[in-house]
Amino acid sequence: MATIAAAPPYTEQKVTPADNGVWSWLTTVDHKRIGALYLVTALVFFVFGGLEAAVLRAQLATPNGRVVSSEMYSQLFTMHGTTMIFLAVMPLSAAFFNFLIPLQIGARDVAFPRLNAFSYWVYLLGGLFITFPIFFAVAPDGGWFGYAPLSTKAYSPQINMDFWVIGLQILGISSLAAAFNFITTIINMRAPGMTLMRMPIFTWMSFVVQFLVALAFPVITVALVFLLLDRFFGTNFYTIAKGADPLLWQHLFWVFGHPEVYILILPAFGLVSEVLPTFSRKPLFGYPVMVYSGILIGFLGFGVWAHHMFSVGMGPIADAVFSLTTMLIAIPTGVKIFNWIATMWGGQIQFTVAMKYAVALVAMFTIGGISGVMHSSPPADLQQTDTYFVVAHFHYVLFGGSIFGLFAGLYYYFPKFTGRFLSEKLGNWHFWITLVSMNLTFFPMHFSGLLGMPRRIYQYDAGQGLELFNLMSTAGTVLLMIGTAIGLWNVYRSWNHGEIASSNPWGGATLEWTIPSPPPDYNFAEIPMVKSRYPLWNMKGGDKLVHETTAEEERGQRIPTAKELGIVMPNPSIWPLVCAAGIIAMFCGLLFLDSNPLLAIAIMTISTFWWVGSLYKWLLTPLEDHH
Amino acid sequence: MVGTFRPRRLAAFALLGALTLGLAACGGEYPNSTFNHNSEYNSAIDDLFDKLLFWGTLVFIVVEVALVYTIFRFRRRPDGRVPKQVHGNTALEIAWTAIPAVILIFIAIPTVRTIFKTQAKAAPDALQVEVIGHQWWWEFKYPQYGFSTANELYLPNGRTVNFQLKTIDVLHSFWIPQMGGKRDLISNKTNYLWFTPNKDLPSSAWNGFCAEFCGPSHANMRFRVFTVTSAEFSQWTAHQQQVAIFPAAAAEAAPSAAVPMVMPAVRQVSSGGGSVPIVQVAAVLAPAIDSLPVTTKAAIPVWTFPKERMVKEFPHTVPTTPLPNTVSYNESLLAEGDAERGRQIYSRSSCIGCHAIGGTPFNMSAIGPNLTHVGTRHTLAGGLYPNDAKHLAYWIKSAPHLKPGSIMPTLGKGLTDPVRKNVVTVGGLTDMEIADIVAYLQALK
Amino acid sequence: MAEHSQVAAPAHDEAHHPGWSTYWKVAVILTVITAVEVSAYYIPAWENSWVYVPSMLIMSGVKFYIVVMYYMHLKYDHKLFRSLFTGPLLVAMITLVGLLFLFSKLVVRLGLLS
Amino acid sequence: MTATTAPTPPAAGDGHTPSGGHYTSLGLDNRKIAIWTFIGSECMLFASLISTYLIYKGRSPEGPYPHEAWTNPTTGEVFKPIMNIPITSASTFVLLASSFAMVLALAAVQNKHVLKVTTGEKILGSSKLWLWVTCLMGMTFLGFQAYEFTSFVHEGLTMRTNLFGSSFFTLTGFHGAHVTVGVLWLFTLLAIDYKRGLTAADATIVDIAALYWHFVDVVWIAIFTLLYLIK
Ligand code: HEA
Ligand code: HEA
Ligand code: CUA
Ligand SMILES: [Cu+2]
Repeated sequence: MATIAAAPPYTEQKVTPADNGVWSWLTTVDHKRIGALYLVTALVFFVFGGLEAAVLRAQLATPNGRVVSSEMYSQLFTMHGTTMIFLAVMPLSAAFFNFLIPLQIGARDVAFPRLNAFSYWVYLLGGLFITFPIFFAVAPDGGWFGYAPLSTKAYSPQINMDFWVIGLQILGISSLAAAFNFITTIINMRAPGMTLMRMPIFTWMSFVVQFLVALAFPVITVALVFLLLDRFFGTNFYTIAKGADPLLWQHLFWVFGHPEVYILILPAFGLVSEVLPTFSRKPLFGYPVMVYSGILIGFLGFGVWAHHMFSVGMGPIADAVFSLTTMLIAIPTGVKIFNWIATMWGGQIQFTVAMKYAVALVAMFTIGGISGVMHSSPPADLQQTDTYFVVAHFHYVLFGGSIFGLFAGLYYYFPKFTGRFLSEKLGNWHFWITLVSMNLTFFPMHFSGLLGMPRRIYQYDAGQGLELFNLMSTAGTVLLMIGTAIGLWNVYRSWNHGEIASSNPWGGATLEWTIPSPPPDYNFAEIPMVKSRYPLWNMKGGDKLVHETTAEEERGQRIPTAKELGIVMPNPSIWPLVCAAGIIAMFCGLLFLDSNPLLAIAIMTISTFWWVGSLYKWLLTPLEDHH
Repeated sequence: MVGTFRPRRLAAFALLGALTLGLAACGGEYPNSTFNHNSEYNSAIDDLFDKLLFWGTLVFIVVEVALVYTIFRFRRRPDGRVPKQVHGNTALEIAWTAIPAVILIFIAIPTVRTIFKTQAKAAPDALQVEVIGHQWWWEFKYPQYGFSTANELYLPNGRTVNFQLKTIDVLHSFWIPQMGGKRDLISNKTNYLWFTPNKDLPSSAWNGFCAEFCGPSHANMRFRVFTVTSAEFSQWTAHQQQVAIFPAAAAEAAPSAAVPMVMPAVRQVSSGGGSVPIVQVAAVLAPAIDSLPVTTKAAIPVWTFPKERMVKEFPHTVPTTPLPNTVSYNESLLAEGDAERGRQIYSRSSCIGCHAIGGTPFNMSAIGPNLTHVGTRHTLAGGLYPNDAKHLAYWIKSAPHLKPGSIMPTLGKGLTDPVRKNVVTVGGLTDMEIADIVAYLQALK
Repeated sequence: MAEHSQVAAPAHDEAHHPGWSTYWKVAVILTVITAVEVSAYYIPAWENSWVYVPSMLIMSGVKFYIVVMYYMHLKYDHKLFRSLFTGPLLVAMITLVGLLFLFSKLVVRLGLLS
Repeated sequence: MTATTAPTPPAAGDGHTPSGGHYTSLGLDNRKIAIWTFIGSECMLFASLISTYLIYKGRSPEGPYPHEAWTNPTTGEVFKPIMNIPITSASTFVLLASSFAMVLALAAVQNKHVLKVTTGEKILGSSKLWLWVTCLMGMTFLGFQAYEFTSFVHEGLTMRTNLFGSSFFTLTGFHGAHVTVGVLWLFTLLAIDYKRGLTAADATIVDIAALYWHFVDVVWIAIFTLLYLIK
């Protein structure tokens, strides 16, 4: 038992967090609270994107559907894609980055707590900015990758695409700021003894993702700046009449776009790699290989972008090269899949909902991955691209991959987030309904695609042999709504009424399980000394692997406050929010540039002073009181 | 976990149901399937796809079986002993790095082969077809025969056809699922695509689609493909080459009053949603004018793919899109439509600003489809509707209502154009005038 | 990178920086190279020969290297910073070259090189 | 292998130290790691901008062009080559020199505690002086750029004229914007220096500004060669 870090003395009961007023949330710089904000906001946007999808499916349920107009349909699928990717999945991952990374590396907060808050506020305001237009039927309508020249003023003179260009620009700021923050945090804030090769695998995958963000987002920023200048200032980057090359946009977008898809999946991979070992009672199989394959996937991810462009006529050589690099990625990903199975092999598998979602990811992502490899073969892809086969592919990897992984993480870490369990009973309904209906929704899309259904069509004719598949997909969506609704109800209900959880309810092995649930604002009363990859596990054999704490044994003792422990915590600050608001205001000014230049310039100058001013205020106030 | 029992049981049934449904679905009739070997191009693709499918299925089975076996075999037993703490196994990990690599080689080699095979230069004697994408219809030019048609493509079986793909506005993608893979139409660039409809095909009809999102009517940018015997093909081309067989076609010149009306029509087009920069219009104007050799009425008999065969053997190529209830047209007038009157109305209407009719004075613009033989086509509006009097009438009365975002403006007097948001007054057409124009266009064989 | 995390934490990270003695030399070298570059632009014999482009690229590459190594004291700083810079720089370079190939811009350059 | 040292507090008085235990794994300053990550990300930004310029180079159907004269076929108007090498060479020298001043400024701050005797040492040791010099040179560079832009506009090249115009003004404009930010940053440091005097403890904040400044310089080295000198 000696080597097992039994529940340390200070983990022994909960005191309700001191200040919970609205102001405390607006000014918070606590990574755990910011994580919670990310989680809730992203779930709301997920529902929103899902409802948009539900309308899409309603329209496609029957041939020549008449639920929405063609214009509205374009806005719906554009916003569905944009919302799900930039406002739902990325921020859901961010919720886990924020909440988990400092806990897993044994730190008291991220490197730049206020920058962290800033990222969130920019995301929230940017998300609202890009979402509101749909209520006035002026939402972006050029598809989530807004191909030029359709997205230029010549062919989209209305305001719709302005919201998209500006909105993505804003969201980029948030992601980049977060990336610099987390890279610094992971490099420099690890507890003593937490060598890189002792870092929990989720932190590792997040680490890779932050580099992908830092390197991929500048490229789309540039592409968007060009489009923005074209639309507002009459430059010619995508002006066909001036000899522009529309492929410039496509290349720049996908140089960002493909790393982006790994930005979406790697955090989910990381979470699953945490869940599987805990519930199999075995360490992750081949930890080093899991790390290296993650890095490799990230690196290769920058060399495959043109596989989204096999149909544009790049010529046989380029097609061949990008085809091969794309296929290569199957290898490191495969290693992950097999290592996960090997992790479970010979274990003592306990099927909690979290575990079920993790296992389901392995099963479902493989399907999406294999259809991906089918895409990677250009001649075959020429029959698949821009059909529902692609839609099937990316929903298997995105829903069956990213979303399943994030749900696994949610069920696994919810007790740590809130100190309460999610209901396993509701969770099982949530899981099984989602699993079934997800397949019912997306599997038929393989057929409809290969049987000749292009994507992004608001109506298809009868008698084309597509009725049944589309009906199945729509039926599946209805079930998905019910399933997801159950899941969300579970989250809502359990947040305050769930069963009380102890500091280490699942018998996890890593640092976050050594501290109370929910953790005190300072996380660790004393910075732990890390001696192994699984500090809480006794893997030298013996009758007990880990000391699973229970709520009972932790009842009745109190947790010291930061003051008592003499720990200085950063002061709350409103400036990140003020600064973020100023930046959004500045961008809003652009919208009026055509209709009312003077007003636009006025707004932009004022808000520039606004945010620069608050930035100075923020930087010149010390983070914490001196001692 | 009692709570889990019911949902799991339910799920099992549901999954089974879904699967059987899926299988059942595979029995049906699929007119746009990508799996048929109707051209050497699609044979190459499909052979490749079969390989992908084989290896993919293999991987799928291996992974899923391994996974399912593991989770059942190693369920937590009541006597929860601590399992053996294994950290990894180099040999194994090398194995499952290497095996996928090998599989990928089996995929990569035929892939690269097929890439270079299908993207080689087309045979020099190939039939040349210039495909020009417009929002939202297809212009097909046969440079070797010197005529231009729209939305209906005729190909001789057994002869290689080489498509030169261009667009005058946004990106589109040219796709005939039954014939092979798609190729995008890229602004400021010409793309190529070639294949050979199988020699032994009976002359038949297929569907084609636009596969790159190109605006509100992307879904409606379809076309028809007729692969016919070379004899039929030469009949068709011979007829298409001559100007429309219409009494007194070449006769009186268009009243010059019409000309100023043309320009507003064109300007109108160049602004607003999904429009064509005038520069590019000019670019395509030139060929359209002189490309039609004016043969006098040594009437070569009309030949088109027989309508009844479409209806009987290829029903899926007959569009069934319902008419919107937002426009109404007094269909009883259609019976009284008079072609000659129609021709006169046409000649002073803004139609001539966008459409060309070979052998008539108003044979200029190529903003809209060439109407020389419009009477012989089976579909209209990018293959969205059958080309009969009724649909034609509705179309002329208000194209944008039938085809969202349509660049062809509303012409029905008093209607509001949904794209340009203006009420049609001057130059607007009454139902009767429309009936006449319909009669005229129908007569253009 | 694993070994970096072994480093015990000193009070602050000021690895010794080069001083005036190196700085002025660097400044001179940079000025000279730039002078050469500009003059090369005006020497037709050079400007028209195939050497021109490669020589220009090499010279600016050297300048780039010197500034980063000495002025940005990457040479004297923690190894971590080197990887933080060179890694992304590498990706950026590869992407740039890849794009130039895809837009068939590089065939020209290669022609000049050979 | 575990870290043997107890957590140690970093240099006091900076607004951004890791909160809580003040332990850092590498004993490096967070802000310095952050600025290097930022610079890495900037590499990608300028790589995309430069690629675009090179991709569009020589693609404009109508001029004016950077290195060749162009006659407008319709108007017969003649446009001379746009690039003005002498002026730009001058501004390039200025920017390089500013980097030199910047390192001296940093050195000055780092050696605040060292006592200076000779005037030479006093001059070299004056952080205010060298910060000022850097600032002024940066502003001179911006002045050159402003002149360049206006003269180009007079010669008939705006960012609306053609592909060359769009990509040129955007790329160099982006760089100019970076220089402007740098100048503001330096002024902020000067303000601090005048307010409470920069001490050796502030070395890091100056170092960070310096790193940014040098990076902007490095980017210009690439731009100068690729845009101006290579035809
Ligand atoms: C989470 C996001 C995600 C992930 C992880 C992936 C993963 C992959 N994707 Fe996917 N992809 C998308 C999201 C994603 N994709 C999206 C959103 C689009 C559409 C964008 C749009 O057009 O809107 C897209 C489109 C897309 C295309 C373009 C299709 C087209 O438009 O024509 C291609 C083409 O190559 C492709 C390939 C791949 C490949 C090879 C992988 C690989 O990484 C998969 C690797 C995994 C496996 C292969 C399974 C496990 C491996 C084994 C079990 C080992 C053995 C396997 C073999 C030997 C085959 N994807
Ligand atoms: C992570 C990303 C993600 C996720 C999770 C999803 C989820 C879903 N997507 Fe998504 N989809 C994309 C990313 C994603 N999609 C992208 C990138 C595109 C391309 C866009 C483009 O072409 O530009 C796309 C396109 C796309 C299309 C193609 C549109 C077209 O080409 O015409 C379709 C069509 O069926 C579709 C359907 C769905 C469905 C049914 C879901 C379901 O899984 C949604 C399930 C969730 C819900 C249903 C929400 C739950 C709702 C509630 C809880 C409300 C409860 C209230 C009540 C019950 C009343 N998506
Ligand atoms: Cu044309 Cu889609
Ligand atoms: Cu991709």
